[in-house]
Amino acid sequence: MDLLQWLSAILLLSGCALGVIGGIGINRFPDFYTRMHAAGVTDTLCAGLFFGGLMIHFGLTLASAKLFLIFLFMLFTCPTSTHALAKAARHSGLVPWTKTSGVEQGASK
Amino acid sequence: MILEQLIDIFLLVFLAIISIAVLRIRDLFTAVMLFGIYSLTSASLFMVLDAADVGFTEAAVGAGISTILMLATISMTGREEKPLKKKGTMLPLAIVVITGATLVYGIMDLPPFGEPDNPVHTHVAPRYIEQSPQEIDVPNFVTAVLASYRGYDTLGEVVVIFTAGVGVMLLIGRRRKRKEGISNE
Amino acid sequence: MSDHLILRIVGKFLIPYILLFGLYVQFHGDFGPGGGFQAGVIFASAFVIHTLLFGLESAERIAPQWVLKIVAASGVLIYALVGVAAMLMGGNYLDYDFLAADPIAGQHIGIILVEFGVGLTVASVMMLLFFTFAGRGEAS
Amino acid sequence: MILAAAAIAILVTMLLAIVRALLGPSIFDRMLAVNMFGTKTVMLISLIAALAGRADYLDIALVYAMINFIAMIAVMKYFEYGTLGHDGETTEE
Amino acid sequence: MLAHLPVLVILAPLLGAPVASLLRGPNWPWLLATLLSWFALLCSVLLLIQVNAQGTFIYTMGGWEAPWGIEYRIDFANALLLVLITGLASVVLPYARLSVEHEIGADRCPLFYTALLLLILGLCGITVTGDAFNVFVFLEVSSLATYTLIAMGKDRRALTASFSYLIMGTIGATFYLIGVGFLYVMTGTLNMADLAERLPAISDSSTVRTAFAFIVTGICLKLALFPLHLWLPNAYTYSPSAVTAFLGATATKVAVYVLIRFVFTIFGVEFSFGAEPLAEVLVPLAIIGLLSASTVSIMQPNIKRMLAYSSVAQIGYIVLGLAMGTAMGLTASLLHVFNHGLMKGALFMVMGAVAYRMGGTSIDDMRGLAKTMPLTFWAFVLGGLSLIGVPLTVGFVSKWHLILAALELGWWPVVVAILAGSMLAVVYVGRVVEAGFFGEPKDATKREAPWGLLVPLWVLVIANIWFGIDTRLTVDIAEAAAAQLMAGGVVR
Amino acid sequence: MSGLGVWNYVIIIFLMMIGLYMVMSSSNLVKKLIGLNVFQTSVFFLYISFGYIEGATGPVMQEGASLYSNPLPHVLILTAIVVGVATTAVGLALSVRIKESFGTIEEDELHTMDSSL
Repeated sequence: MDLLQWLSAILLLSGCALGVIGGIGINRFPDFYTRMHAAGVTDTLCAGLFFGGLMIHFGLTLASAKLFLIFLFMLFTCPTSTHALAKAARHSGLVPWTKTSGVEQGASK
Repeated sequence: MILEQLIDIFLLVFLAIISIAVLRIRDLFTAVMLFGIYSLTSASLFMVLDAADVGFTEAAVGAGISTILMLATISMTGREEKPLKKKGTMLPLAIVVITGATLVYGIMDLPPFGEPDNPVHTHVAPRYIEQSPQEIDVPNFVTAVLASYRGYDTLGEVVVIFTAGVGVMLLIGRRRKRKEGISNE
Repeated sequence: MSDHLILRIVGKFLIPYILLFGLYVQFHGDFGPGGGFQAGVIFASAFVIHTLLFGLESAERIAPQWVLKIVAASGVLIYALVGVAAMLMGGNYLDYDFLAADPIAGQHIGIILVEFGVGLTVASVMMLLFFTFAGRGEAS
Repeated sequence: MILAAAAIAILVTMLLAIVRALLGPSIFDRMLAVNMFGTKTVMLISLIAALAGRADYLDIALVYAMINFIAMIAVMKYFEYGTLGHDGETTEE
Repeated sequence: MLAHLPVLVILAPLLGAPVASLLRGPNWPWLLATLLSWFALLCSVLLLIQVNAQGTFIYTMGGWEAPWGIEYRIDFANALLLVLITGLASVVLPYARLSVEHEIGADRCPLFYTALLLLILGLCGITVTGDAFNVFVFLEVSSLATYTLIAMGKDRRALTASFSYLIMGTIGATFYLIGVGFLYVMTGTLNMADLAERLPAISDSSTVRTAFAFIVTGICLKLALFPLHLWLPNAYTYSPSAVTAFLGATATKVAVYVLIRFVFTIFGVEFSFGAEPLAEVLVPLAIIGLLSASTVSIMQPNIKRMLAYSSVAQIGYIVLGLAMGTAMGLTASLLHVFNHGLMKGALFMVMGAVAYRMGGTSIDDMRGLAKTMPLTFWAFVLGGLSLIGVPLTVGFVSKWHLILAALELGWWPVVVAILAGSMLAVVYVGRVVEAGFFGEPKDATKREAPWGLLVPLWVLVIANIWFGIDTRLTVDIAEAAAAQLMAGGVVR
Repeated sequence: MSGLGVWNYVIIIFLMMIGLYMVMSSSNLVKKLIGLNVFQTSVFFLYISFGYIEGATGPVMQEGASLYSNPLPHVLILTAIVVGVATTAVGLALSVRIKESFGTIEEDELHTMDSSL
């Protein structure tokens, strides 16, 4: 394997690893807002690494351009929707979890 | 490739999980959302099985339009489903079991999954792949079949969509009034 | 959705690109996945985004119902009339071979026209469906 | 090989997202999980494109990303305003 | 242009529908639809003549020959059905103008006529095509139009009726789709003639048997065979009069046609009746259906509902005929498809006229009708006699053939059941006639229905008598069609 | 049939039956329509599985590819998806109307209302 392939593999796998971590995160964190970190933060970076890896995999072709477009699209839309979601949740009166408020509290809705 | 078939099975299991969840959930809003991811997953399944055009359409229609129309509907009809009455569940279950058993019986003699010499792949389809470059010269065989060989079917499809538009407008369309200012009925 | 300012701005920024992508899918359908139907839905979904972000009134100012009705009907008519044209030029119904001197060119013309008709009808009907449902929700 | 590993990782993530979507408990948790599931689908499709060696499948990944976004907005709009056609200039209702 | 006849039948409603949706006011779309339906009738009569003269008519769509493209394959059976559909459309549409404006409201007329044209298009499309999947597409065109049209009824129960039809109809169509899929995977083709050719070689497999079961069940849902008929009575009762008249006369008949096409042409007689127990399943269901539905219809206070149940019973006769699996039975079945279309069309149109004047269709509204609306009432009497099967009406012709077919097989109990069904028909028709003659009019000031309703109505009633006396035309065609179908699909 | 192929069909049938059960047992009309969609979608899987060829690529012409999967099921299912969404739209419109005139979209309650009329 040459260098580019190594690079591609590293990017892909680290992206995927981040994805899995995010997946574990949304299951392990105690309430909605903390889960949102797991999902929102990993999603964008994971997509970035992943598409970077794929772009190297495809080489300098039209496919890479398309991948870049998808990446751009997700770069814009993912944080936007996460932001809007957080705002909507706050709006509806979902209270963030704190250590003092004890166990699972997300079920206010 | 074995990997493709593995992804195929994985996605089908996801679909089964999601559909059971949709069946059990009382909150229609959640049900509609889950239906959205059901459609997305099924679209990926179509992709895995090499049906790119179908995956395209299913994503745009099932996950997009259908979900949004369902959301619009439950915004008018309310989101709680009342719990089931006990009495009515036996007959559907019986029908479903019988139908399912018939289908399982039916797949026993099916040609093997994914073999290139199945009758489906040897009788009509080869012509589309072998002759269409000379007859139609469109690289996408699906488009060639859709628009030319079976163009009449597609005409029917357009008419179906048109019929749906006419039907929905007849049923819940706003009566003709001034367009400006959104006349509330 | 005025308190979702970011959503509005991002959405507004994306709409023209989605329309462009719809056109690409419409005319690239011969070469890759896609075609009139998918393009119509994508085209319509740009309007759906607009409606969601800026309200039905604003969207209907851009695409009034009577226009959509005409477009929907004309899409079906285009498809049907391509067939009639082939019939008048001596072929069977929908036989695009007769649309031009060269059969292959005829097929190309036929497929492009037909897909265009599909795209028109699907886009306008999808918009009509969404506007009708959303409008009913507003009224009640 | 790498692609296969990546595919399995994505599938596992999808499964985890489904679990959260089913568990809830609040509606926002579900929305979050659905959103995450959507992005993972986009990645899966891109991966399938790489596996099949077909660049034209990437168009479809783009559509998925778009649909995911639209569905997200629609869900949010439904949740905050109760209707989809509202112009949203006013929040009360 | 003669070579394009079958396409012209389809093209008339196909081009008419979008244009009608753009017109304004109640009259222009109506005029367009009426003229087009007459044109379609003309074409289909010419087509029947042509089929009679030259045999099966094959028309390839887009010039692609059969298994690769979609073809029209028109023999006697389709041609007969086509004449029935377009004929009834040409009678119902003139009738529709007054009743639709009365029941729907002028502002929704353009879209209403669009939907009606689409319904005609769907039904004709199912009838002419020679492709199994194409049937599904046009089935859905007609079904979607039907759901909408039924929901246009004034009574709010029209909505629930339409919804339950939507659910049942879609399940039926999906079953059909599953069946066609199984056939496709075994043969690799969707063309009916090609299927008929390739099926015998592989018919002894569980997949083909399952396909058969699913297709028959799916179509039986659509044609409202006895245990699957639950959607029909409400749908016919609450939909607008003109729609009921058209649907009652044609929709289920087209489904019967599809069943006949699959059972006889595609699967073939040996498979359907030899390898599969089709007769053993369908005959009891048909008999139970015709007796129970006739009995139920006696108890209905709403006459439209009574006629709807009677339709279920008549479906029983039709299915009984085809389930015999003989040429005689099939002839009787096809005859009854045609004849029942004529009589039910006439009877439902009578109910439309009654609803127009009296505002309802219950038996109370029929009381004393002989005095207030004699022409309408006599039309009902003649239609009712035809329904019973009195000689010199069309009803007699088909029942007579059905009894002959049963006798040929030596099925005595079946003959008894047919006669019992007729006796029940005497009771339920007699009840209404009695009310009309001897009852006191609910409102003696009501006058005869307007000519716009009476003329189309009487055209159908006269057709009922005409084809009852001059049986050559219908019987000859039905016999020829039955002979063709029995011989399998590959007859030229 | 290879092991995975059988599972493919079995799960598809399972999905179909869940959809069918949802249509018949749910009392809520919107839920019924969701069930109908699930049912139809699984039939689409069935068709697409028929058209799949192991090791083939999608039916769009490509340099170097010789084995393409069968385009015909794809075309049929494209049409069927459109038909499905059309049916869904009409069904949803009907349920909106039913809600407006009956005040409920629960089938049990609709039945009791019907008989009381």
